[in-house]
Amino acid sequence: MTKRFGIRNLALILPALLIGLTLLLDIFVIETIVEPLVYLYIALGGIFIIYVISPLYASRRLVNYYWQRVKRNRLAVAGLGFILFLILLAIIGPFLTADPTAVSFEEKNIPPVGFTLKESIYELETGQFITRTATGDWQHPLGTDNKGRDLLAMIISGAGVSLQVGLLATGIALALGTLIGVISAYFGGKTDNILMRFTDIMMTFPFFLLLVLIVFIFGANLAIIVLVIGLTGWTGTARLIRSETLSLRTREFIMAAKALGASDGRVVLTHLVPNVISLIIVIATLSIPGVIVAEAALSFIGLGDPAVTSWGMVLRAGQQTLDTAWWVAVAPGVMLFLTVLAFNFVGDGLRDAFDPRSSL
Amino acid sequence: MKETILSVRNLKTYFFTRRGTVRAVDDVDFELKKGECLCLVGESGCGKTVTALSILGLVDRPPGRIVGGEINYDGINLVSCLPARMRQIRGREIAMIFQDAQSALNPVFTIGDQIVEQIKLHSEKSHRQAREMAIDLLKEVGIPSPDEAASYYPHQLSGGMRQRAMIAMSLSCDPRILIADEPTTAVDVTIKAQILDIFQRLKESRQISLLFITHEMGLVSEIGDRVAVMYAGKIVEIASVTELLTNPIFQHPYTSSLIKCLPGITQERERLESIPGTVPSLIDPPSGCLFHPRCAKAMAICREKEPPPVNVTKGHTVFCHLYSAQGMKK
Amino acid sequence: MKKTWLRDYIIRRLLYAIIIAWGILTVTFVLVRIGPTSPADKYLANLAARGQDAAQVIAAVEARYGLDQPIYAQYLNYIGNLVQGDWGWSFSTSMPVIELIQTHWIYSFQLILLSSIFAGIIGILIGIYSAVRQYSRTDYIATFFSFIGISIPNFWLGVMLILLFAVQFGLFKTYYDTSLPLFSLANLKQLILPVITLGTGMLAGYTRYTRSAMLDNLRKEFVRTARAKGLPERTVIGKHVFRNAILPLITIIMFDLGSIVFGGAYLTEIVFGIPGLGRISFNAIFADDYAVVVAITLIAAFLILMINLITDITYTYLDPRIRYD
Amino acid sequence: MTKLKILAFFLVAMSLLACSCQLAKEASGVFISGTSSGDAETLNWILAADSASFGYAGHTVDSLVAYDNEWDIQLRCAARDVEVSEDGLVYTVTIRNDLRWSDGSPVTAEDYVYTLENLMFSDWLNYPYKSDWQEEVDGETVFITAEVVDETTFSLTRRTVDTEFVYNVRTLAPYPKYIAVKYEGDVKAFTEAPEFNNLTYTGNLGPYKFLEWVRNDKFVLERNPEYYLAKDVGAPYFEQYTIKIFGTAATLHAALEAGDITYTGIDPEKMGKFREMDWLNVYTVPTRSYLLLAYNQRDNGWVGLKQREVRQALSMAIDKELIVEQVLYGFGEPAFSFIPKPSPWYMDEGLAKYGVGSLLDKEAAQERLLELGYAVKRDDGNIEVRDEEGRPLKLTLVTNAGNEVNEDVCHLIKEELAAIGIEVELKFVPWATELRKYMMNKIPGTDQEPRYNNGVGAVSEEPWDMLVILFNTHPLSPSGSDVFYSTKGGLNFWGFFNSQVDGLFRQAKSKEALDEEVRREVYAGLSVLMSEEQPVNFLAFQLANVGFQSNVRGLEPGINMGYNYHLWYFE
Repeated sequence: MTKRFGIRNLALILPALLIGLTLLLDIFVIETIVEPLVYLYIALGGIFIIYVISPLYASRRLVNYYWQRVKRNRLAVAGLGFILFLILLAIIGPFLTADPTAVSFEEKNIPPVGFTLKESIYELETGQFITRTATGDWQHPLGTDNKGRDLLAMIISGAGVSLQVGLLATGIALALGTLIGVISAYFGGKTDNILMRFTDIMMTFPFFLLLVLIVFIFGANLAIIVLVIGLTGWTGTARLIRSETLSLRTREFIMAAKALGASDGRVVLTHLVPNVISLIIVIATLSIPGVIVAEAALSFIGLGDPAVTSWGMVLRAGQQTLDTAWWVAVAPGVMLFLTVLAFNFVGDGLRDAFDPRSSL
Repeated sequence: MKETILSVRNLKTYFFTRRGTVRAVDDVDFELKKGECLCLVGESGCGKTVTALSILGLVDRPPGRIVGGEINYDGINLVSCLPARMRQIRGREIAMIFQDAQSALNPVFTIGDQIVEQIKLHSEKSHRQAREMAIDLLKEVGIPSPDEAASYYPHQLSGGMRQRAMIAMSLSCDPRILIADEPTTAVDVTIKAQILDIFQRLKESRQISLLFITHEMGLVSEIGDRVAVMYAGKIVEIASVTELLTNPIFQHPYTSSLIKCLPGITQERERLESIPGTVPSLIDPPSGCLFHPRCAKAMAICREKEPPPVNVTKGHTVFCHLYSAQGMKK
Repeated sequence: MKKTWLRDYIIRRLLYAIIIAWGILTVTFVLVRIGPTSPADKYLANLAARGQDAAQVIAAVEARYGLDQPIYAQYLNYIGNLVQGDWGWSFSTSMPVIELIQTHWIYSFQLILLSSIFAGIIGILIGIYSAVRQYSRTDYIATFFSFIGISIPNFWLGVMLILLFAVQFGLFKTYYDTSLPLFSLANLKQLILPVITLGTGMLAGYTRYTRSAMLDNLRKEFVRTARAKGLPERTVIGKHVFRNAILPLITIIMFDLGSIVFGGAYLTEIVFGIPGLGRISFNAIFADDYAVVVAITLIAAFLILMINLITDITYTYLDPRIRYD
Repeated sequence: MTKLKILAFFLVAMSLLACSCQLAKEASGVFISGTSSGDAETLNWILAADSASFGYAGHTVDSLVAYDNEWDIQLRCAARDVEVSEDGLVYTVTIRNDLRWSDGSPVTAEDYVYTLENLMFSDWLNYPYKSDWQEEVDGETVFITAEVVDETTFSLTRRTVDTEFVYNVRTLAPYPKYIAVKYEGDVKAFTEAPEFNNLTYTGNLGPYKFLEWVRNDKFVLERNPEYYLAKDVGAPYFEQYTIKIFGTAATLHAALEAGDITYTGIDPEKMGKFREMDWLNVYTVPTRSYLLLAYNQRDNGWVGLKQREVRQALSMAIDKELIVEQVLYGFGEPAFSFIPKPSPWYMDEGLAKYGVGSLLDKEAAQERLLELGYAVKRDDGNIEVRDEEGRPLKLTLVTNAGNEVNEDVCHLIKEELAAIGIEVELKFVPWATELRKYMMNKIPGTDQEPRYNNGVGAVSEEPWDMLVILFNTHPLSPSGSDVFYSTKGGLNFWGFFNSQVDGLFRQAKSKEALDEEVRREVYAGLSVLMSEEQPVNFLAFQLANVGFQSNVRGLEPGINMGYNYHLWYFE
């Protein structure tokens, strides 16, 4: 018991230290600004270790049991496989492919491998239109866009962006939502009332409008997009976690912990939160696709971070050239679709696995 | 000799699950006679409810299915009869009362509406007539201020009142057979007595045939004419109540233990513990007599061979090697 | 007895709605007005070609719309006008905000209404069928397609539909024609693609929600009672099970509605060129037209609150067990 | 023979008959012009700053004159061209006498003078473009004066000569005095005036009358049968003229392809596809805009850029034909002058044509940088470009995010400069950010109001070295470009200060330049000087592509294609 608390405390202190260190480095040593996202990564990584990895490790057998249940759902396994593939792609891919922003006007509108495209091009010297045939080759497996950028590289870069936004924003939203939900349920009474009214207000805000408004005002920056989605998207989580915690609050082990004189903070953080972890995991998997689509939609209407190549931006560019270079819009659309589908499959599988009622 | 109104022959209802086939009702045979009350007794999970549901064709399918046997009612075999005919029989000719009225009544409709629905389904009555009739029925089952109660939702009634409403609903089409599935389990002792009283009255006033399912031997003596004891999907003993209770010589050991643990009213709680062990798995049942692992009088043959029916006296059949020819030999 | 507590409840919720609306108004107003951009930005861009003194023109324009006053004064002024029923003047579209909203709400409304009806009816029917035939082939197919429907980004679907049905097959106009009468077949026809675009995700969602809500209730005891009464299966499912399943469904559908209005509907409006409130509000954001932004946010929030209230009230009629305190 | 004659006569008669039928064209159909750029802000055009607003209102109220594709004057509301006095100070305008407001009252010189004096020059209205009507006298900015001469004549008097002020005068359009007086002095009332916001006053002043405006959707005009210019020929020939707004360029193009709209501009990239559609007529026409690469010669740009030779070297390294070919898909021309090619003042002679031919030479560019000390020669003979401190040269190139042409040009310039060893960092920022953080400047440490040109010593908030921007200029009045290139020019954000250029601009506006020959010479000199000085690198003039449904007749493709649009008709 004490040993585990040690690990927990360490895991709590470590990210805090790291953040502090990065901040110091940021201010005094490194000249270039450290991406705000880095702080988010460290903070959320710490929370992730304390509240997801550590309890999961502590109850390996239960995890194994659930894994056996999930494994029966073939769609969920396929979805999980796809997500892992995507993560791998996002991490390793950039080292294997060209720079996604590298423009090469000599190589524009090359179709994917196996396709041939005839296009009519205006020739400057003669003032005539000439017909050019472009054939896809393995240099650009998915072809190129109208600026000659490699579509595969863009897709891989977009995978990274989508996953980052999806994971980070969901991470923030879940951390906030869980905290508010648990606190609200645990303390009840006035605290509950205030927090839930606040949740109501947040829920009443038209989410996408707010998102567009803030991104427009404060600039299209990935960190801002992540923060806004994260800071506004916790309401549903808070409610679900609250009702789950309400049923836990009166259970014996909580009573016992309180009777042993544990502080409220300790009860909340070490007893309540870990016990709603299965619910959190399900909510996480099911809300990531929404976040990914929201970011893509933002980029699609031209409010994406211009510094990164995201699927939404490729889609936006691609839909302008649908008639001349269809693959540019198809590739990110399909990837977006598959990613969302995969997360939905996994989320659904997890929910069924955690649901004691489902017999499977 | 009274006329048989319902006869169940070799009824087999199995549930096909991932883990294997559950033989919930396996080769069950009995008859229900006009105007009598047959009690189906046994521990929970031994197939009483499934038997009742099989009669009405209400076994969930999948996973359940009637795989064999006949249920003869009024000259037709309910197992193979057309769904449309079956619907006419349900509620109108054979009605059923469920164990827990709280969940058996639809929470979003008023009591009155639920009764009216059934009346209108099986008759040509107008809504108003049906409603008047529903109120009369509620009155008959002893609900105070029935016209008000008719507009109550189930959750607004007490447990006993709900059960009465349930009974009123089942009686609404004046059925020939009433199946009552543990109607008194979910209510407390005083209510229980009142409800039994209702049944008693019904039997007399309506000449209804009653299939009364219960796990309490005590109720049997109060209401039953005949009794069928079920264990693990099979009937182990059928006899008239008086025979069974007064002639303990030929009792099935299971029946004996059921009777033995018949409470003094106060010891209700210990009832189940007094039979050692639990009902066996119906997926992988023991060989021979299903009761032998728990039976104090088990013999070698019990492990090997299924006991045949033994007619110990007229109308008293026991499925036990203690009384079978083979068992006697040893 | 019921009526009184319900009335008290509604009054309490309405008061509460006003407070929330005020909060939202303030937040939105401050957000729009503290931003680094100004309505004069458009002028700046044009100035580059006409050689004007930027600062002077910005000052002039800001003075024209009263944007040169301190922000608290603008805020109080705005609130004051609002209380008197004046929603202000939209300087990016040159008409009173209220008139702007009156002209355009119908385009959003019909889109959302038709999509909801389309998705609601079909989704619920498929969901019911799927639940009744759980684990059948139809169920698997429906479940699979509902996954696809949930996962397909609707703006992408819209673009694809236009490309295929309007351009390639020429079955529809490529844009939404506002000159057609609202209640005409032609208008209905031109809404087919937008409704499919917006409705597919909703439909898939409703299918899944309905299926699981139906499954939850199909296992319940009262279903057996209904069958034991001799009711035909249609009545058992359609009346007894569905009446119970619809309760959680309503919450989810109503909740969805709120997010759809300013999420999917906006993107659908953009793709199909429908001049609904979504497009109006987003254009207003880009033009720093705070009067419109605040007004539409406010209306949207109020609508969401009203939807919640209506949900609650509907609930009390559908689920007699509910009582709000 | 006679038979033949009769036949010939008959044929001639027939054709004449056909002609006359042709003349009596009947108004029919709806002309739908599609656009994917934003909606107008207001029909109360005097308050507007966006071009869409002027465009919308312009369909209902003509200006004094219009220009055809050869820049020849086509009279509109003016009875004859604006007359300029010998000394270049007095401008006399005579308007037609058959112009009517909607209530039937005549449009008079009084209305024009009122529009200028009481509206545009007023303090309360804040007319955004008032500086078009201002001049600098003794260090003070004052308005010109307007005076009614008679019913149809008014005069404008300047105190300083501006040779190209006449082009301003020609654009003038009136507000109805009889309505405007009701709102005078109250900007709120004026802004919200229903007459102005619904264009109910326009009488016979334009070919079309306002019918309906659904915001963010469409602007609908109906035929004005009273139109002063064409009522006798039955023009205009469209029952309705609609401007339809699309959410995306993709749906806009799809609508043209599907025949849902009559006309729209076509992206150069899509020309290959659209010209093959036989139900469409596509035309390529010149435009007034040119792309340029600004060099930051202020203190927060790379110091080398202050040197003319360095700018020349950089310009030498950037292939303009490549830009035209790759970015504009061939629909453009390399630019070397601040005067756009379709301008009557454009002169090719003597221009230093950096970026094409012999002045496109990457090696020479490196050599030149080496001479200037911004490069080192390695042992193997390769030249490496360095900054003033000997580090590899790294420059920042800024443009507005979302403008694809500008972004593409930046990408291409990055490639071109990389070829001579200069690393370019691209920064694509929102338009407002570009304006405020990069273009506007002030002297650090002072509480100056940021402007585009706060003189020597002023710098922008964010440092930058190069910036790609598209300029839309008036081809007829190149002297207006002094705002960009003269020391005091209000839009000289890149900080190019050259007294010779200042002098020539002053000369172009001076009294002697009233003589067009003199002016032509001044412009020739200025063009040559600027092409040498390279205050900015003029990159390319753009060509536009437009597509019409093939049943539209009466089109005259050219830079001012719409000048006769009231005579267009459906076949």
